[in-house]
Amino acid sequence: MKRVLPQPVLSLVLLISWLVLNNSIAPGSIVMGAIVALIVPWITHRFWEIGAGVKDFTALIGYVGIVLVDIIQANFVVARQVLGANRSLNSQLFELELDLEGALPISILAATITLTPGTVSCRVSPDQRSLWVHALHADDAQTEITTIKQRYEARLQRIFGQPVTAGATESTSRGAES
Amino acid sequence: MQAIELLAIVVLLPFFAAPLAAWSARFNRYAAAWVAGGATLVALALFAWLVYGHIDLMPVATSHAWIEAAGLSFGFRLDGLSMMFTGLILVIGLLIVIYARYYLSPGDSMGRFFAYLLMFMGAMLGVVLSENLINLVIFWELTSLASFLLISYWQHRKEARYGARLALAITGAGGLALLGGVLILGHIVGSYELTDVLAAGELIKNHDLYAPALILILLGVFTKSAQFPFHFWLPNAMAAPTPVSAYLHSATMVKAGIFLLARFFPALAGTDLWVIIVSSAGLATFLLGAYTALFRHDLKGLLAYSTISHLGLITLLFGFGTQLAAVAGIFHILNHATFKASLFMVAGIVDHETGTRDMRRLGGLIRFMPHTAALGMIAAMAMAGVPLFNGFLSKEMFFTESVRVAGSMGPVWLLPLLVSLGGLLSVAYSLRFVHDTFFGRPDGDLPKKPHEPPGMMKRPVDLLVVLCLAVGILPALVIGPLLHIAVTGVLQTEPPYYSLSLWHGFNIPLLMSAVALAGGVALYLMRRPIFRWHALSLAHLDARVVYNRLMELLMRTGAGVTAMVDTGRLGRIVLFTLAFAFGAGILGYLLPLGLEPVRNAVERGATPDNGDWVTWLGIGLIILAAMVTTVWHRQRLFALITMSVVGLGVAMIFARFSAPDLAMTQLSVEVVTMILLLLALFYLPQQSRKLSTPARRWRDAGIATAIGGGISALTYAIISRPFESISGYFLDQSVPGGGGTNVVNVILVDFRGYDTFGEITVLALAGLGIFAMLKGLSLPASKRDPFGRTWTEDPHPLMLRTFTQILLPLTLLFGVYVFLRGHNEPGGGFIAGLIVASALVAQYMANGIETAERKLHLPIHGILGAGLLIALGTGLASMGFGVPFLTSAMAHFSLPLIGEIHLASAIAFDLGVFLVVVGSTMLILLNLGRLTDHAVEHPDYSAIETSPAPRSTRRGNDA
Amino acid sequence: MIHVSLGIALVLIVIAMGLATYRLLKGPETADRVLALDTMSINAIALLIALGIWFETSINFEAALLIAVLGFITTVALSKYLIRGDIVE
Amino acid sequence: MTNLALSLLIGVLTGAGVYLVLRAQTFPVVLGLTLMSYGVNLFLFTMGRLQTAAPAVIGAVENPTDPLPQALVLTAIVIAFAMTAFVIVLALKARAALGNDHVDGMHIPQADRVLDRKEEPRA
Amino acid sequence: MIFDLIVSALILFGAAFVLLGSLGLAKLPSFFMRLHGPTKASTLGVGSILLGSAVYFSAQGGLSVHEILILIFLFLTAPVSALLMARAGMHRGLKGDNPSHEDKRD
Amino acid sequence: MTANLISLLVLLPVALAAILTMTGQRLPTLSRGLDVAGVAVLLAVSAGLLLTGAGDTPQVIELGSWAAPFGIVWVFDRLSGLMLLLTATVALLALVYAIRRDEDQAGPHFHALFQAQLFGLNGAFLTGDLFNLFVFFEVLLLASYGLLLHGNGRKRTRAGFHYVVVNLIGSTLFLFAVGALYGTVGSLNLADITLKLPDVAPDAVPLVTTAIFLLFTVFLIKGAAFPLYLWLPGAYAHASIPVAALFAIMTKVGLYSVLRVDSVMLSDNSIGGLVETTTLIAPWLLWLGLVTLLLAALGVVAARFVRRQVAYLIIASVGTILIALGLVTGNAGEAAIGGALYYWMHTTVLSAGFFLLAGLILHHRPEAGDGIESAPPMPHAILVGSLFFAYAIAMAGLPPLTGFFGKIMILAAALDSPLMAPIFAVILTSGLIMVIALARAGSRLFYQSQATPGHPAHARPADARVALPGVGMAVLPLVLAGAMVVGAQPLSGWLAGTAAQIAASDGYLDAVMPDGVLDPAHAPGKFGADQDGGSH
Ligand code: NA
Ligand code: NA
Repeated sequence: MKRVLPQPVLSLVLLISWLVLNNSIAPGSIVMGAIVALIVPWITHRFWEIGAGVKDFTALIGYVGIVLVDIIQANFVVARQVLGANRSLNSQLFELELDLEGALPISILAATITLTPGTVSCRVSPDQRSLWVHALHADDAQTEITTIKQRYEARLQRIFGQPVTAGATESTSRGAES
Repeated sequence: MQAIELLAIVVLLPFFAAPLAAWSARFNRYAAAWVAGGATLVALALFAWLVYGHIDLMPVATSHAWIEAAGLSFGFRLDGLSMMFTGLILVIGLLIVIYARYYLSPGDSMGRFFAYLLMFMGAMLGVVLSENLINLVIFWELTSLASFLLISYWQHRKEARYGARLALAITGAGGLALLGGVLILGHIVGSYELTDVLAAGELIKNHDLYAPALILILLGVFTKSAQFPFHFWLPNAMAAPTPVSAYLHSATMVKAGIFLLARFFPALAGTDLWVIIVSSAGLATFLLGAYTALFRHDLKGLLAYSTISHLGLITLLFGFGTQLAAVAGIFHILNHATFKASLFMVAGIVDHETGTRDMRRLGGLIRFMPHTAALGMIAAMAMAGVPLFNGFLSKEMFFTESVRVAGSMGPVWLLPLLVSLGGLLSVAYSLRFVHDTFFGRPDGDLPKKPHEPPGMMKRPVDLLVVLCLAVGILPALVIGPLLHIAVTGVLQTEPPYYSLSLWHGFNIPLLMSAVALAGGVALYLMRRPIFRWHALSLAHLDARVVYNRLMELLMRTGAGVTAMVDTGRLGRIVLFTLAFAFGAGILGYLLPLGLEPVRNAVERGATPDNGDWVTWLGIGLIILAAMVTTVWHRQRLFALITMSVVGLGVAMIFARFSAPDLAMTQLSVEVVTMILLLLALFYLPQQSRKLSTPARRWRDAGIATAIGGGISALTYAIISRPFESISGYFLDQSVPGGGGTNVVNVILVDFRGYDTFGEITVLALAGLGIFAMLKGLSLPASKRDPFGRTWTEDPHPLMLRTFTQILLPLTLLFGVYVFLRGHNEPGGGFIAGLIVASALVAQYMANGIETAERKLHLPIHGILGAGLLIALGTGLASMGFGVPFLTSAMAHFSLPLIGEIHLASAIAFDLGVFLVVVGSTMLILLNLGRLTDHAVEHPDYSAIETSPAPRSTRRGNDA
Repeated sequence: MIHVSLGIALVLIVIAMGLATYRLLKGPETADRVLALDTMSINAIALLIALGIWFETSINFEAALLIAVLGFITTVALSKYLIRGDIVE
Repeated sequence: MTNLALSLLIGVLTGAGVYLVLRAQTFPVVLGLTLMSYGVNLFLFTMGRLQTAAPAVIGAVENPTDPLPQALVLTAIVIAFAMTAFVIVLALKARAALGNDHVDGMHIPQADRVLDRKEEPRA
Repeated sequence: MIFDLIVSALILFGAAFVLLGSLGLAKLPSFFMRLHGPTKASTLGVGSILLGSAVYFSAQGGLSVHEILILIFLFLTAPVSALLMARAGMHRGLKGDNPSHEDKRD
Repeated sequence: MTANLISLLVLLPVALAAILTMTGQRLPTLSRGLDVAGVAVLLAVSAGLLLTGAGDTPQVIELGSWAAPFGIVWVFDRLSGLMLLLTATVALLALVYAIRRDEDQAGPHFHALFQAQLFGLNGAFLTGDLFNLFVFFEVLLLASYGLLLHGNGRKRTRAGFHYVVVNLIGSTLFLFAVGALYGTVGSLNLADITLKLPDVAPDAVPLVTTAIFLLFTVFLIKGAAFPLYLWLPGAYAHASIPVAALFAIMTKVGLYSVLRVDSVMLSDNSIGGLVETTTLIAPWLLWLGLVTLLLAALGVVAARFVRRQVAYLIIASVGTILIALGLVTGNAGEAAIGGALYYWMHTTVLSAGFFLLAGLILHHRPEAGDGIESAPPMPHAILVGSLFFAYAIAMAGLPPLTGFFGKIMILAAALDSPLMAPIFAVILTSGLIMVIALARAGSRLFYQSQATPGHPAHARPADARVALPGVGMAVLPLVLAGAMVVGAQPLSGWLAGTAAQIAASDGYLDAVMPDGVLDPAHAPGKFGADQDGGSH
């Protein structure tokens, strides 16, 4: 089974992608999509080293929802900042200690940071212990760090079944949103 | 076969014998001589038999077409003239072979010598026996080549090399002129056969092209026969071994020019032009040669100039243009051949036995070699024109003729006077030859102790000297019949009456002879002051100086012009190429103008414009990006980025104007190109230096503007015209004939699949070529970035690694999608190939080459080869059905669930395309990427080749 | 209505293109230029899609998708060059 | 107007390519060749005349554009890519062999004459 | 009609954000600040236009969802691109703060 | 059968190239064998086709079964057959030499590139389509780039870069030219364009002529006419020897294209009824030929080493051929083409051989290489010197070898030309200059044994026991030249027939476009418009 279908989830994603790409759920498309969904992982699975490791799917869905909302919100914030007087922006680069572990979780966190509020992740330290973040406007770096850790890192720890450390002190916010 | 066709054998025999001689010398030192002698003897016998059989039929000719288009035939002719010359060549040749057998020293290669000599003999026979004019020129040039080899026989001697090249240059030039002349002559007559040419004398002489033909032919004659001002090669040719000098440079080759005068006498002679050119050249040569001969200290030098003088004499005779003069000329040819060959051989014996030919060192040899001395004296008296020797007779005829024609050439006394002066000089140098060598006081320290040579070395001379005497005493009996036949051959009619008797009574010619003899003796007796005067004045005049200057000029011109044009610089090459193309384009445009009013493309405006301001702005943006790339190209990375904008813009234009396939191709090629250039840039300076001057940059900008403007104009003129093409067919046939709705793709894989096949070969070849180039290449890599900072040593960014893992399968899926739909929708093998390749390359960028290699392990060469073979195989499969290469087939299937499936074999072809694209792109990029393995770190590389200003590390130096 | 809004949208996108071009030329950092190029390719996607609606054709959809994929790869390559020089180590 | 603009663009691309090809270092020359190929590809493309929203896909539109130049350009693009790849690697090779990236390798006549005979591998 | 409205809104919204991203790119005073515009606003803007397109073509008849794929691609790649460019900026030694403030201090 | 054999001439090399790509690295002996066998087959097939008269009427193969002008066609006639034969001949010489001297081992993929080169060449010679000609120019060029750079060397690399850049510019020009022709005439097929030229609208006439002039510029770049030949001396002189020898055919591709396009498209045609085409290009060719020949002769003088001298001799032959192709008046044109073809055969085979000989000199004179200077004597100096002498004679156009005969045929054809005087002057003078230069070179190389420090003259006897691998390939061309001289009558007759075939373009047009210009709407589809797309 492992040989024929090394990555079942990926295969499923690919099949769906195929159908989306073809705008079609005709039998022909499904057959073709299935073939492709079987063959492609067979070529690419050796590259797959991140592992899946998602433990809490409901948390994942919730996370996606939050992020989507944040993205839209953040964009309006950024819009105001861009259109406004840029001189007043207090822009800064700061380092964020990571409690999260693993390539995929860290990457997702970094991506989230970039897509949401006025922050961009700039560099994951080689030891994967810290993340450099740039904020377009932040009065105080520590506040930003806390927000990120509580809002995203903690959730990601939960999704990937890691001991939650970041948001432990701020149980209120967790409660408010779940 | 008719017997006369055997004439060709006479000519070819020496040529066949030549390699045999060279080869035989490996076994026995003298075998080559035997071969040469044997071949000559056989040729002589054969020729004698032929003459015997055809004596009453002459002239007879035989001819086989060789290159009809050029009028060339392999044809030979037997008449009096050719008979006389053939006899001369073979008889003297035989004697020379015998003589040379003894002459050459143990260090000399016999094989080469006789091989060359035989080649020369054959060439000479070819010249005199040719019926076809071009055939004649072929052999004529061969005599020059053989002579080159013979003169340079002692190649370690500088003067031999010089003499050989000099002779080749002069006689070669003459030969080419002769070729030109002969071609024109044949053109006038309408035939290159001598029979026709000789019969067309009047036609030729009245033709417009007579003068150029005559001048070109005479150039050949004068160079070969060492006529002034081309005489100077002959003395230098004396660097050859003496047998060669005797044979080529007195008896035969130099007579080839004279032969030609005789040969063309009926066709060309008699006009004013002929008389003026030929006789003045002859007279000048006659006098100059005689004068110079007197002052040569080298025996062979003296003989060489004497030969020049006598050749001048004969030329002068032919120059008179009268039939009797021609008779005298022919007679003197025979006489000169006998006495001059004898004298050369005598000089050779002296050289051979004493080790020197310098008359200032020689003397009194009569005591050591009386026999040789006697031979020398007899031959010298013949040369001086002493009665009872053959030279006297022809000289008397010469004097007679000069008196006869004197009236028509300047004052009546002038020609006889000059002619007598020449005679006088020849008496003086003949006397010097004999006296300085055999009489007087012997110089004490000759290199060798002189004695008589081996007998066989003298036999040939004996024979010739006897002939000199026999002809001199009993001319009518000994030479009369031969001369008659020869003269008939020259004139091509029965000759006029002439007398061969010794005594014609007291007359002006006799007086001239007496004056010449007495004056010559007197001159020799008072030689010392004259020699001193000569040494101070004219001795420094040397025609070689002119030649050397000319050669130097040629070398300098050659080197100069070549260096001027071919500088080996790319800028020059490109400039010439572009300028030529521009000129050609403009010329092409201007040529038809004036033939028809050309409507101005701008006025047309009839074509509906389908643009909008978005497009115009987009185009403006691309123009801007292109300009920026150009202007700021020295910041290489920046230029790369702006060029990427250009690429993106071009893709957008394709998309905008209904070319989705092109847009996709352009996009994917763009990114692959960018990666490629980045990979390369790592090993190159990050900035270009400012190497050209402002003037040069303005010039280049001007050229660029002109060419760009031209292209713009051309484009606009074309696309604002209405137009009809063959494309309707493709639209009609795409579905029924090609089985696909995406016409572009159907064209690519079916209608013009063969183009595509060539194109993937190009791609594969690029991969192979790059692979080959990169093999073993090591390059200093820059340790610093464009701003002088050292690159980071960070590992591969985590986020990149993670996300490319997710993107890879998606991108591959997209590639498959693009490939599969290609035949019906925009897409296809190319684009899919490039997409897949770039997705894979992204893995390499994200994970590093080592990791990626380990994981992917692509058999790239295999993919490439398989792709080519699949494409080829698809095409070949059709040939199995008896239809041409690449004929596509289609099939319809109806499968349950899936429904209609329409397959065209062209899809298999497209698969080949896909694989080749993937294979070669990966091959190129990965091999370039792997370069780092071999990279030699060059710590100061940036510092050397880029000039980052110190402040530029701060900010903004790349703008 | 769609045509009106599309027209406005096209204007906006074209202005966006122009602003990206400005940054591309202005720099001052090479990183700025890379960013500008990246932005341009995103804008190009917007342009293609918008034009696709305008002309009622999805023929250029694949081209837009391709820009998304390849624009990313271009940015990766350029950034990696700025960071490490050797983009395929 | 569009025709004119495109003609201008093609001319600019070609001219820019020409200017760069005349530079003295390998990299700009390669850039120039690439720009020239953009120019000529567009030229070839426009030879089929310009049509909007008329892709040569059967059944998509009434009057499809001329597909042949597109096929030609596609071939030309790929060939130009192959050539660019080759020439840039060659530029690297030249840089390795000659020690600099000048198109003439800094051309020193005396050195060249020595090179003429010294560089050949002996059999 | 309702589709027209949705499509128009999506397109206008998207185009506005596309412009906004580029405006940020052009206007903001330092590299790190400029990074924010395109990576967020432009991505969102394109996403909105893509949705508009999906709605439009679906309304024309036949489901059109393949635009989603571009969207996914963009959202997957934009953060990576941003990180890499930021990394390049850090390597270059660029400051994360607002240079306008320096002017004030000077 | 004939069609399959013709197809084989193109497809065998590419199949072998693909196979050799895979075998080349691991199985060197097999690769050599395959390569040689492939070339031998090409030689045999092309010779066989010509001998059996396959090209006496042009044979047309419609690739993909699409008729001209819609599909691409191969046209095999005497001219293309002759080119294929010459290609195979030169290839065999070069290949055997390379193998004998192990030069194929100097870098990877020699044999694959070699076959690819033949694929490109044969494809270019056979095609009847201008864009396809472009594609095959690219194929043969890329293969030639690979071959040119085969092995290493600083000057080779530099020359290679120049060669590549110039050819890329040439390729760009080619596309401009073909594009402009398509944009005005609306076709790519040579015959179709020919038939459509008279109907070009008057206002398009200057555009068409511009396109034609650009097209010929491209051909002349490849053909190496003045002032476009500057890429050649460096490239040829610095390529490895067998590659330089193979390149003897390269300039001929350009000249072939000139001849083919000129004779089909521009003979007795008119553009839009306004421009007479016969004299549109030819007179320029004549003048270019004259200048090229003269400058090349001076280049022969200036050359400091033998390979460069041979390169200039090749340019000189280009000049000579161009002069011949420029003679279009009356019957002279046909005679000139006949002469040009004879000269063409001569110069292709002999310049290849001369390069091989230069290789022997280069590799066996450790002190001087092929520099035209004195050095201690080389082994087999007499043999090599004699060969040099023979090549010099042949290339300078002296009898009794082929150069002379080709030249007199051309000169004879020029007799009717109003430009007879300059033609004669240039051809004869340049011949003389080349004789002088070659005599000087030969004299220095072989006669002037030099004492160098540590090497007194003749200290190293010209050892005849040293092996001289590959010498046979330097002898063979001379043997062929001899055969061409002895067999000049039948050969020149055949070439006259070929010239007549070339001059009578109707035969070509009829073969490619039997029905004349087709209306696309009524053109037959594949297999008689098989609307259902059934399989076969
Ligand atoms: Na003396
Ligand atoms: Na020597």
